[in-house]
Amino acid sequence: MTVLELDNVTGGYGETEILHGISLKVDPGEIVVIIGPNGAGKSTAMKSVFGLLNLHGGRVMLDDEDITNTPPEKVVRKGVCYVPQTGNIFPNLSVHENLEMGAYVRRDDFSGRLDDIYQIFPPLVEKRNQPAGTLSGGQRQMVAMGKALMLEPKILLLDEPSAGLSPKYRGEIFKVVRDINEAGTPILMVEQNAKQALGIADRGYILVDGQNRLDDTGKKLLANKEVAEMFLGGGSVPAKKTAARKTKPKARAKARGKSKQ
Amino acid sequence: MMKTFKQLALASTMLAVAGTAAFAAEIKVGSVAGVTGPIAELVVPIVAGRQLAADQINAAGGLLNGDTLTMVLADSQCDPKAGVDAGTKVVNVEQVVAIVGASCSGATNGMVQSVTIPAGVVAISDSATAPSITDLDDNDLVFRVAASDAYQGSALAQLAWNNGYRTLAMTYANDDYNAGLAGVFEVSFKALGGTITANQMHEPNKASYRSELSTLSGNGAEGLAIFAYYGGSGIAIMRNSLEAGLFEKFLAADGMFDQSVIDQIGADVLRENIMITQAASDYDDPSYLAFANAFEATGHSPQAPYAAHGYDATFLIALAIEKAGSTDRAAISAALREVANPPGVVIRPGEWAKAKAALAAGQDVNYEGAVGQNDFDDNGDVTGLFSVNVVGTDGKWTGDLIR
Amino acid sequence: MDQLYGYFLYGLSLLTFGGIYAMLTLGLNIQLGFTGLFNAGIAGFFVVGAYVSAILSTAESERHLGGFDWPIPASLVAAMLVSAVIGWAVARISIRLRADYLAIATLGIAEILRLTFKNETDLTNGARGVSYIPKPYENMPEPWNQILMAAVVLAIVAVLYFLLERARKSPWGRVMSAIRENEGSARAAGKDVDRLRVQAFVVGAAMMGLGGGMMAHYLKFIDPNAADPTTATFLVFVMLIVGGSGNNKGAILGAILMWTIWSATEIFTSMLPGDLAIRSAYVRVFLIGLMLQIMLQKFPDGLLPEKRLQSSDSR
Amino acid sequence: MIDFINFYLIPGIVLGSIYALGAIGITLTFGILRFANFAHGEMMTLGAYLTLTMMWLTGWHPLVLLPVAMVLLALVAVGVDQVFYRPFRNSPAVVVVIASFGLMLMIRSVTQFSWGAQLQAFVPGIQRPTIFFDVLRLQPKHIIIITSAIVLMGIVHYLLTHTRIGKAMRAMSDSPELARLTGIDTELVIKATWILGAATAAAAGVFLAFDSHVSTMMGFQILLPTFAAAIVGGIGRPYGAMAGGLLIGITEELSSYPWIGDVPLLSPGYKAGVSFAIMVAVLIWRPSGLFRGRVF
Repeated sequence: MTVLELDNVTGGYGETEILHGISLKVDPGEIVVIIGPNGAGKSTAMKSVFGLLNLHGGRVMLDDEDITNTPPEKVVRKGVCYVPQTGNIFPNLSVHENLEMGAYVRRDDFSGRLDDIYQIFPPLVEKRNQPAGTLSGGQRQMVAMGKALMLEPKILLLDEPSAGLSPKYRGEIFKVVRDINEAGTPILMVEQNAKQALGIADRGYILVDGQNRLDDTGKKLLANKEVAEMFLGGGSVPAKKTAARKTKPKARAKARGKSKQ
Repeated sequence: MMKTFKQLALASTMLAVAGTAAFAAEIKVGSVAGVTGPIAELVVPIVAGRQLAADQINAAGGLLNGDTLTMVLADSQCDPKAGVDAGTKVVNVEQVVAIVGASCSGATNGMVQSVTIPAGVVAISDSATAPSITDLDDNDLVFRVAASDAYQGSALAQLAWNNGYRTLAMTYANDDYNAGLAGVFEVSFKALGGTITANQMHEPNKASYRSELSTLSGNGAEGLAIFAYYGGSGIAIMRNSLEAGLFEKFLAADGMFDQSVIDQIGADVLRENIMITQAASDYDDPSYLAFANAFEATGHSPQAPYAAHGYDATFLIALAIEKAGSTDRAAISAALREVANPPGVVIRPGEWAKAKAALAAGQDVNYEGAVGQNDFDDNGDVTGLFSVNVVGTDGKWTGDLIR
Repeated sequence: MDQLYGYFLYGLSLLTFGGIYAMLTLGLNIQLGFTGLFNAGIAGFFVVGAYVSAILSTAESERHLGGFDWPIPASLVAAMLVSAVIGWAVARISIRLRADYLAIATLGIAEILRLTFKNETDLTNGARGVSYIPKPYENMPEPWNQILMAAVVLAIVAVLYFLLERARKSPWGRVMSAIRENEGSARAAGKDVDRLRVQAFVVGAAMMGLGGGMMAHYLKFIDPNAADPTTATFLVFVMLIVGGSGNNKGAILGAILMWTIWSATEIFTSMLPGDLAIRSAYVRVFLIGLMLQIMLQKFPDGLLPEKRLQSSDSR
Repeated sequence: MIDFINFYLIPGIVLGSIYALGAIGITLTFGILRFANFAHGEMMTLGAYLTLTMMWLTGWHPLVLLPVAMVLLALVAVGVDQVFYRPFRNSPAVVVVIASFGLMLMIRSVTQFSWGAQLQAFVPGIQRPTIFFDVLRLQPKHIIIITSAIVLMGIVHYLLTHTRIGKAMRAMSDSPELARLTGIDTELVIKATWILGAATAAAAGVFLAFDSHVSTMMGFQILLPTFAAAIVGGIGRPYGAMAGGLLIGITEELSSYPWIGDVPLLSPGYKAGVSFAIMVAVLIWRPSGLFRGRVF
């Protein structure tokens, strides 16, 4: 049985099409990583699960339930949690309040889960009453993940969790991701740090220009020559050019804006 | 069902009445007033005063050959843009023969300079008091029954002096009416030998005036002269002064003259402590009483500022139309001074039938209105009478004419 | 016959008022429609233009600064220049603010400007206003004076329209709409976004100053009440939104149409008897508010929607 | 010195409390619905008139009727939101602001039509101050206004920090996008925002009327200083709005204090300009407000 499946999804923001037919799936207990050059539609693919863009075609399935174009607040209630790359915490709320907000849709007593989260992320304990916006980048990422985990989701979506972090924190985050997964939560993750990400991934997908290019197990992809050329050593220049040529100006601008962040 | 039927019946009757009315000739006079805008609360009784005159005239035989006098309301918003627009509408679309209004001096200035003077339509303002209207180059087309601030300012100064005030503080709202009045008052009071300890402009419509008043209260002034509309800032200033114990005695002009001042501040506090000049209502004068009784019956207070002026302005225009014997705009403007000034049979408010008869007999008439004699000078201004008003035992304003 | 002639003259007045408002809406269109600058301080530039042109063109008066006796065209140019300079100063300090913040800042600045003209009595005669402002062709016989007045106003609007259409289709205009559509990409493309925005703001302010000056000449009288935010700022917004933000023809249409509605509805409400006529003045304002709501909900792009130069999505 | 406290500082605090209550609603709508609500002033006015009408009917003290007025006004606000703001949830701020302007005109004309343009007062007559320690003059109504305002702000604080919906409101003010992703029912939060905004607006209107009088333009006349308070405090920061309100209220009064010599520092004609000047200065040099609100 598959937890989450994208079946030939096309779509984008408004009329601009960014995804030209993406298919991927996540099985129970897996860590699945999406990598690809800038503007390939990695984050967009993830957002398509969450009803954040217009899907022109294809289906999104969660546990055999069709959730295509379901608005985000409903997707959450179905047990999917998404941690965006930026703006993933409420900066003016305290750490503790952020975690409480993560459990907003829960009506039961979640104090036990709060304790669990503080155990997964011990640095948050002493910061619990501090506004989350005053924390360091790594700690914010912990708050964001902790907040998402409050729901004990069926699947966790992470958008570049290591972006902008120092190498030390980056390692820590990947470790936490694995810990979370080992505790039973399947994870779908977009990453720029292809090497580290594929290192912990069960399987990986490589997207280029809004389409599937390659998919295989993490290990095999790491060993793949093309992948190594594109992401592990060399630049991403050729892919970027193709992306730039085919997408419309707006999408290009978006892609550029993103790369600057 | 029955109810609907009755409504239908009523509506059709009304239609029928309207139908007949349309056949009888209708003479339109523009009624331009600041219905919306900063002095909205003052305008309601003024418009009612104008309407009362028209209603009385129509009830007593109408104009000329039984024609109906219709007042066409237009909103000048106290804004010269709206004043010009309102003037344009009543002059061109409604084809009025003359205009009563506009309310504020600014809107009046715009309306007469841009529209009515070029169009040759006579306008009588019932509440524009700015001295700048006096010296307009108006081909004798702009009149007003409200006395220029120049008169009232000096009347109030004289009154203060006669009542033993030697040092006063003063404050005025920064608008066209009050700023003008305050300026005249200051000069006149100083000329009499009085001292103004402090003179402070204020911005109307603020929530509190305590800090301004505190500044004014230094230097031992005997009282405070307030130049403001009662609604804009006048009541708030009196309330703040009394509550803070800064001033106990007040002098004010007719922008403050309203029953709501007494109602809101309290008669006991104000008795002996306030004097307000108001443009001319000698409460014993038969002209005033004739107006006051009729106006009270319509549910308005006859003491409301400029309501009597609205009545007089409308009545004067009607007399001028009757005198001119036609609806020709130029003839009306030419007749206006004749019906307002002596000599002639004295006509008082409500005496339309008498006036009509006298004019039909070829006699001269002289309107002695609710606000005084209403004799126009060369500039189309009236000297105006002023009354001094204090709070009476009945908790209402009582006035005496200043001679 | 008199009645028809009356309608004709009233029509001219609608065109004149509408045309003057069109100068304001065209100015706002450059700022809001083309560049996305939410300037809520139209009244401020209006009042500056009105007073500058009034004071420069009037004869000497003991009530206010004056006696320059400039010809009307010269004083209007001065009104535009002074408005532009003030617009430049305002833009310099506030152009980086986004949408709502810019709106509130400019609204506050406009009120400060209005208070200045109201309080500096020696210069402006304060609340009592400036009289005897010359009006173009006022000495011509009726109806020629009014026809020519309307013609002058409409001619200016036509010239502005022509220039703005040229500007809109020029590279400058394309960059402007690019900034509005996507500031990030415009910046990335190496455009000095802030400078271009300041330019748009200044040009718009100059046109608003021209509108204010024209209004002063038309009314022959100006006082601070004429710059009341309701009729000098918000009404202009309503006009532009109804006409079609981003479309110059729409801006002109909106101004003339909305002024006509604003003005002509009263002809009907004043037919009501007595107290109802007074109360209906409030109803009129209610209906205008309601109409704005309906326009916004049903025709958000206005009567003449913007013709976009680039194919791109609004969000 | 004592004059300074009696005639400048205390009025400043009273005025500031009223601004602060008004600014809470402005800052919440600005933060959560992301637009400057120009109709907020008319809501304050409507609150005062509703209270006045109930006073005519019952003869009770305005303070007793205030909770009822809050409920009524909250109903009005939620209804208005459904009809006039909901269609614009995804529209640019400019459009919503203009819609709120249209609404301002509509509510004002309804008020003028229903109650007339005449000035009204809650309690006729004047209230002499109570004198403390021989010099400190305090009017009972001012004590009532200041303490009620403090109590209300305390309640607002409690709601925002200790209730699920209050925290959700702050969360949505921080980041509406993330709030959606978190599963927060945004429509419910929006309703709560209108309710809280309307309740505080009713209080501001009633206190303003209690201090002076009821008029159809009263709310609009304090709208811009209230905006200034919200901005100075930092958008989306209810505590900032409270502090900003006090700051604006006090500075307005103090600007005409004779700091140098015995003439007012600034002509009171410019008093209204003071709050705008502070606001513009804050916008330009510290756009996040003195209390670090959100900038977008």
